[in-house]
Amino acid sequence: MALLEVKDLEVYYGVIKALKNISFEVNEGEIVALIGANGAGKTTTLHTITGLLKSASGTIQFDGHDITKIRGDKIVGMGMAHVPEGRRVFAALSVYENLKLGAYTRRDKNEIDETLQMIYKRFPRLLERKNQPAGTLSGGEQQMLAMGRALMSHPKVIVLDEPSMGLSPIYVNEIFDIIQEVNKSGTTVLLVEQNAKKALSIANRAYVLETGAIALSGDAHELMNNDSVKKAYLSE
Amino acid sequence: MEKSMKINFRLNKTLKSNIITYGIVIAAYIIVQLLVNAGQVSNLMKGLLVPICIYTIMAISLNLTVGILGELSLGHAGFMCVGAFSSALFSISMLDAIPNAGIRFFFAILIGAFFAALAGIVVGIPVLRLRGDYLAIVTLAFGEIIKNVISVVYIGKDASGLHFSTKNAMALNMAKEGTVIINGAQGITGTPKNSTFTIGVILILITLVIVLNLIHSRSGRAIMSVRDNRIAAESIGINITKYKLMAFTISAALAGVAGVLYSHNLSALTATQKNFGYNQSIMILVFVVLGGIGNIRGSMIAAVLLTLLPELLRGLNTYRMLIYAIILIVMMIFNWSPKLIDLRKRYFHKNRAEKERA
Amino acid sequence: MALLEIDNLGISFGGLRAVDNFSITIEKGQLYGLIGPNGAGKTTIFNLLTGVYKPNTGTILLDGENITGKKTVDINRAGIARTFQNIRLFKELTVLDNVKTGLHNAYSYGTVTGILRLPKYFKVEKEMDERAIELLKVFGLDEEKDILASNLPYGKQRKLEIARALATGPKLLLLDEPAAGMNPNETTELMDTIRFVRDNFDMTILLIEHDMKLVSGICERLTVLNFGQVLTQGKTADVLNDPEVIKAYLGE
Amino acid sequence: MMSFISYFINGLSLGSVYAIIALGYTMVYGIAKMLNFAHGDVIMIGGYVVFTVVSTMGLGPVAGILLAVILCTVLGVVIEGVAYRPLRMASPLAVLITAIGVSYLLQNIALLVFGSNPKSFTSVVTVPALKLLQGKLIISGETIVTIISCIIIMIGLTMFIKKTRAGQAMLAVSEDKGAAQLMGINVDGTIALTFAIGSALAAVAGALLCSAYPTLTPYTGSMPGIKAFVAAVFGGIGSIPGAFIGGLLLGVIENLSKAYISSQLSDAIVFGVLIVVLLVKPTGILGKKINEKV
Amino acid sequence: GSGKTSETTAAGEKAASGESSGAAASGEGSFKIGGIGPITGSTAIYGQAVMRGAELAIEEINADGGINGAQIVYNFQDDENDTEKAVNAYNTLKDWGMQMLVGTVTSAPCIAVGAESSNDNIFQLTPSGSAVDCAKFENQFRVCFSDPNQGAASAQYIGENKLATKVAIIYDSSDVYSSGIHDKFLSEAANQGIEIVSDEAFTADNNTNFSVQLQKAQDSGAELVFLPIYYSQAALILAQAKQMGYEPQFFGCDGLDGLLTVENFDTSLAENVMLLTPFAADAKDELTQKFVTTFKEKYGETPNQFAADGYDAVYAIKAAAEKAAITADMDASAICDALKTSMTEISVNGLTGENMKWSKDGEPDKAPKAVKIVNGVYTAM
Ligand SMILES: Nc1ncnc2c1ncn2[C@@H]1O[C@H](COP(=O)(O)OP(=O)(O)OP(=O)(O)O)[C@@H](O)[C@H]1O
Ligand SMILES: Nc1ncnc2c1ncn2[C@@H]1O[C@H](COP(=O)(O)OP(=O)(O)OP(=O)(O)O)[C@@H](O)[C@H]1O
Ligand SMILES: [Mg+2]
Ligand SMILES: [Mg+2]
Repeated sequence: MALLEVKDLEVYYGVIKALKNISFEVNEGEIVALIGANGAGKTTTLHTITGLLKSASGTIQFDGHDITKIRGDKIVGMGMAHVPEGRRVFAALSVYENLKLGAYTRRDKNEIDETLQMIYKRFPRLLERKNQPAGTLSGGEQQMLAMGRALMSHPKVIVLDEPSMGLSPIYVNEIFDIIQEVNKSGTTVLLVEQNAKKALSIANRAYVLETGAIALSGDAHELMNNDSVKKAYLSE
Repeated sequence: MEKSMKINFRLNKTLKSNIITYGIVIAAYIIVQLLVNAGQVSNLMKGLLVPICIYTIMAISLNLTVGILGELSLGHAGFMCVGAFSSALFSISMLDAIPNAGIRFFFAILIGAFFAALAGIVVGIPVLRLRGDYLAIVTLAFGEIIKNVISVVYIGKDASGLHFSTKNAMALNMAKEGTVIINGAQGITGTPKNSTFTIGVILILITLVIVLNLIHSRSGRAIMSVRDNRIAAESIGINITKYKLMAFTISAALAGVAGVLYSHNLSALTATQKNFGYNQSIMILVFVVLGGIGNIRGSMIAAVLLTLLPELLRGLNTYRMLIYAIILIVMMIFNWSPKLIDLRKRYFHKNRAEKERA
Repeated sequence: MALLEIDNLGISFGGLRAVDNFSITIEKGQLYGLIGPNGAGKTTIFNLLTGVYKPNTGTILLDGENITGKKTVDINRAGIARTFQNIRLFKELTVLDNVKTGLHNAYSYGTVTGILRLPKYFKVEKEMDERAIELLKVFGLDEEKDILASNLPYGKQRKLEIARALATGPKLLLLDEPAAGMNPNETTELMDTIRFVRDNFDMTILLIEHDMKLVSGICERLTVLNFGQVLTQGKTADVLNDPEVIKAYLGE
Repeated sequence: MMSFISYFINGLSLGSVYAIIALGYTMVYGIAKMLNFAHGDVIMIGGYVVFTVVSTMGLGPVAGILLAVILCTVLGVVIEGVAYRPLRMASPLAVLITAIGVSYLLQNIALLVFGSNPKSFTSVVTVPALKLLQGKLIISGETIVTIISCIIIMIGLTMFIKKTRAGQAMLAVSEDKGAAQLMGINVDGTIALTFAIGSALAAVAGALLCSAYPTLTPYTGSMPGIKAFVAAVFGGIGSIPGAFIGGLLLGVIENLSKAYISSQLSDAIVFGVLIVVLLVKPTGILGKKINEKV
Repeated sequence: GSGKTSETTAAGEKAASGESSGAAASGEGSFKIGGIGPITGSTAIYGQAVMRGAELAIEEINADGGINGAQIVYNFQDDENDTEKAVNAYNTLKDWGMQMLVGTVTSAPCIAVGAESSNDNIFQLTPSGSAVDCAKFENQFRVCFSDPNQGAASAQYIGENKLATKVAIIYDSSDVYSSGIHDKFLSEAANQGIEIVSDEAFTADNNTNFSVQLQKAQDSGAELVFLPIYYSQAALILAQAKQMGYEPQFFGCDGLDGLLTVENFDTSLAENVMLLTPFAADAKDELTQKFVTTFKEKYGETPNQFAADGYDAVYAIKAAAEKAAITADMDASAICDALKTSMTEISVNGLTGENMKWSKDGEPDKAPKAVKIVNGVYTAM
């Protein structure tokens, strides 16, 4: 059975139907990419999965549990982390405090510390700016913090909303390396990206979202060679 | 060709909404007048007509500060207080000089608006640098200061002119035949009762014209841009201080006008917590929030309803304020709860869809 | 003739020297790129240029006029307009009104004229509407003119921000990561628009961007910033092949 | 000089009462980011509970305070759950207005239950007054207890927020509720906890307020509530030591201006000083200035 | 306590139902008397006291056969001590068909309502509106003393009895009643050879901490502290003075009445306090004792001076009505014209004075009693 399974999801903003009967699944150990144009509903999908939004109908199964009606914080406790769109770091808190909050669901001090060191190693800038209020970090630095903070929970599944946005080219590569690394160490990844090329290159499978519905799905490499995908999302 | 049609259409849309707003006021006025002439209106309701006008103007005026300028003011009743006292002082001291009540009242309105605007500038210049809750607390403080200061002011009039003191009536050192006009905490008594429903409605309409036309003008856009994003507004060359101050001052002047109506409706005027203190300021904020922040028409309706409500609950005697509080809470939740808003929207949407299908 | 001359600009935050000894000259009509690793100080330079921060050292000359340390409002009136890395629209205003707000200083009538709806009001408002729609057309936003800005999708919000900045009639336009959050197709479209603006509005443009396709596609010259200091400056192709730049910024 | 010291000390007594109320205010204000105008009325309810237990039922003051703390905590959580929670994602102004409604509600319930006549409150403090300089300077037991309680509460709250998970969760919730939820924080639970603590403090404040100024009416809490709110802003919104210092300062300024300028205008002067302070330091005495990153 | 609680609530309900039954019974044979005062809000104690005092009187009168054979229906409206709400309350009563008004309780609302009632020519007798202008118009009378009257009487009493030469004042500068007495006291004190050594105020927003005012009085060497204020603040002042170890002579007016009945009040604090008051709940006369007992039974509280004023107001109306022989079917204006004259012709033995008479300008003629609190009870002086 899939680790994360979304079935017939419908979500509204007021009267606007943002998601129309979306179904997809993410298997344990996979990297699954979700691509689509501006306003297609990618962020909405992720928000619904982690409980920031409530669905009107449909079900979401995670790790064998139905999480459709479960409170968002409990979903996180079950092992799902989310790097949100717009980064949403705690602006007044220091980088260190932000990271500590990432590990809120964990108890073991030593393990937390281990993860922290691991994150500092991957993002040396965060170590350097440990005590700076997160709100004064540069855009890219905040993106790193958001990523690091999510990793602090040592999740089973990590859900990433445009993690490469605002990062310099060198860091874009770095971040995709990190995603792959995280995935190798056992974390399943659900990835939303505008940089479809990069996303498809590291993903196992992918779904294409168009105006709130799944338009295409399949093996990532196959999709990369799909003509319509090429035309619409890869600009080739 | 097509372009200009579109522009016209847009203007028409705001125009339409404005016309509805004016229309509601005028229709309400006509209906009430007809009912009054037919003898269908109780004394209580007749007595409430002017207060309703007063609070409607207050609600519109505060909505300019809270909804359009986007700053929280908890001292709006202070401006009303300034308008009330300055105009009452004027009217009483001019009772003989200007015997025509209409002309005297006209000037009283201007005087009230002027002094309230002045207070608005005096408070606004230093204070508008502050933001959010800090501004709120300072406006609250200002309202309390005005109230506190006014209740120690003594002003008297005799042959040699006006006398002023902050100690007591005797310290005015007036000639024997002099009269005390403002007697400290005892306030002003005997202000001529010039406020009428008709004048009130005219003033509401003027207030509406000022506020609605301001919103849809160049200055109004500037004010709203400051509300939506201060930094971006600066970056496109909008003088933030100027527009904040403008909105604040206009808002204060309108509150002053409401104050004039207030003081010329009752023969006893004192500055208490109840009428000009933070309680009153907050009550007016209730109108604005309940009716919809930035929604001028909504805040007018809320002002009318909430002015009537406690009077309609009179039959409940000692329970009435309790029930009033409960109704207020329930209305707030009903109006503002995101869940209920969604539910309502979807319900209406469904209804409309079904109607269209039918 | 140089439109913008910056000499020895610098600012510190606490102990951090965010920008140091930064100098640059931009000619009229140029399309200039400012790139560099995250946290290098690019946005900070925009903030210094627009008076959001006051520099500790250095001078900024715009068209020969010294604008160092001036207020944001005055700098905009002197001729610099910008967009923001994290979009800052007037969310509760319509798309059209966002642009008309940008036209605030270009068209004028008094507050009283507005309140009393004197004939001048209608005349000027009409002119503003027309001008605003003209601008919206450039960005393909004229269809959405009556929508609230906050209801636009992300990519269109970025475009609207540019339109609003242009409305102030600047000499110099600063764009902070205009392509962030856009997919490759939208980016290509945006590149065309930026070129169009430069050509048709006689605009000088300084932009920050991490999308190399856009940078190499439209920028004529580049300055690379690293740790607050200029790493290198020059023609786009040269700069992008500089091994130092590859090492610090581009990778691979 | 002698009288100055005495005015000053009396100002401290007054200020300590403001401070203890302001601590509870700041707690809710800083975390839930809402002006809880009903806080003063929870204090009043706390006062009535203590009064009923001590003066009517004849139990000891400790029992009174304990029961008040329990009841006010429950009350706070219930108010939050029923009146504020449905408006969690709405404009903060909407919650502010609802809080006004709750304030009226509590006042009118008290009016119906306890009547309008003032009740004379028996002090819960048994610490004797401190007499200095041959009895010329008296520091009352209430003042001593209030200041000590303030300090204990201040340190306790600071430690709680700094050191505990729940405290960190509160900080996160105060910044961004959605992001806090993404950290696995139970947002509703955290806010309820904040109200619980705030209301428990209100109960203690009620007992001490009524001990220092031993009269109790349904409106006892409203003016001190507003003053304490001013004190909290004075000290810097959300800053716990700020609330303490703001409260003390407010009390001292109020008393000194009464003594040396005008007893009629002391409120105006206090508010005037507040305005001046905020103009010089727009975020209050200890408030941090967070620059918005552009 | 809990027993008291339920009784208070019950009283509220009664008042509410009393009104509705009144409406039902409003046939030809009954007089409609309205009442106005604050029964919610921070001054509710005064309004509730008057409401109950008057209610008690009306019940007695009705049980006794009414006025001129007609029963009285009574309708009391809340004004929250706000001028605007008071006018609303007045209009509500007019709609109900009020023929005579007992009210309003507090001064500023009373003045505002006076302008209306004089216009409508409705008879108005305020139990406790003490500001000068509360009896400004011909149709207005009052039961209590006017503020200047009390201010002057206090100064004279202190001067004539040589109670003190150095006097301090603590008053409520935001309150009409208090500042009214204060002002007159100041001017009269000069005539009495009294030196005002300290004159300090407080306000409604700042009425719990009196340390400064007391200390100034103490430092200035005042032998007597004049308190033209209400008893709820006085209770605090006494407690705080005690804490400071300051024990001057305290002297107050009718507002201080009620001091001894504050629930849980340590009456030893009030020992030796003097006040000029027309009413004392502890007085030994039969009328007072009966009133106090019934009131306590009915409302669970000891009545204060406001309750007595309300009670007397109703009896004064009764006397005047009987004198003028008005009937229930007369309209309000006719009743007013009749009572205007008869009020000046009656003499009433009430709780707040024996042989109370009224002058044409609406002022009562009665002697204030000076009482001193000794061993926790009022003792006449
Ligand atoms: N709060 C909201 N209220 C109303 N409509 C919304 C809201 N948020 C999103 N939408 C609409 O829902 C649709 C889906 O938006 P969503 O943010 O999920 O898209 P996305 O695929 O993440 O786009 P992007 O690439 O721009 O991030 C869009 O049409 C958007 O305008
Ligand atoms: N107000 C501030 N206080 C403290 N440090 C700041 C402040 N503003 C910026 N910084 C720091 O200055 C450095 C430069 O920031 P800036 O935003 O200019 O970077 P940038 O080059 O725009 O990066 P990015 O490409 O990630 O947006 C960063 O390290 C940032 O943390
Ligand atoms: Mg998105
Ligand atoms: Mg940047």
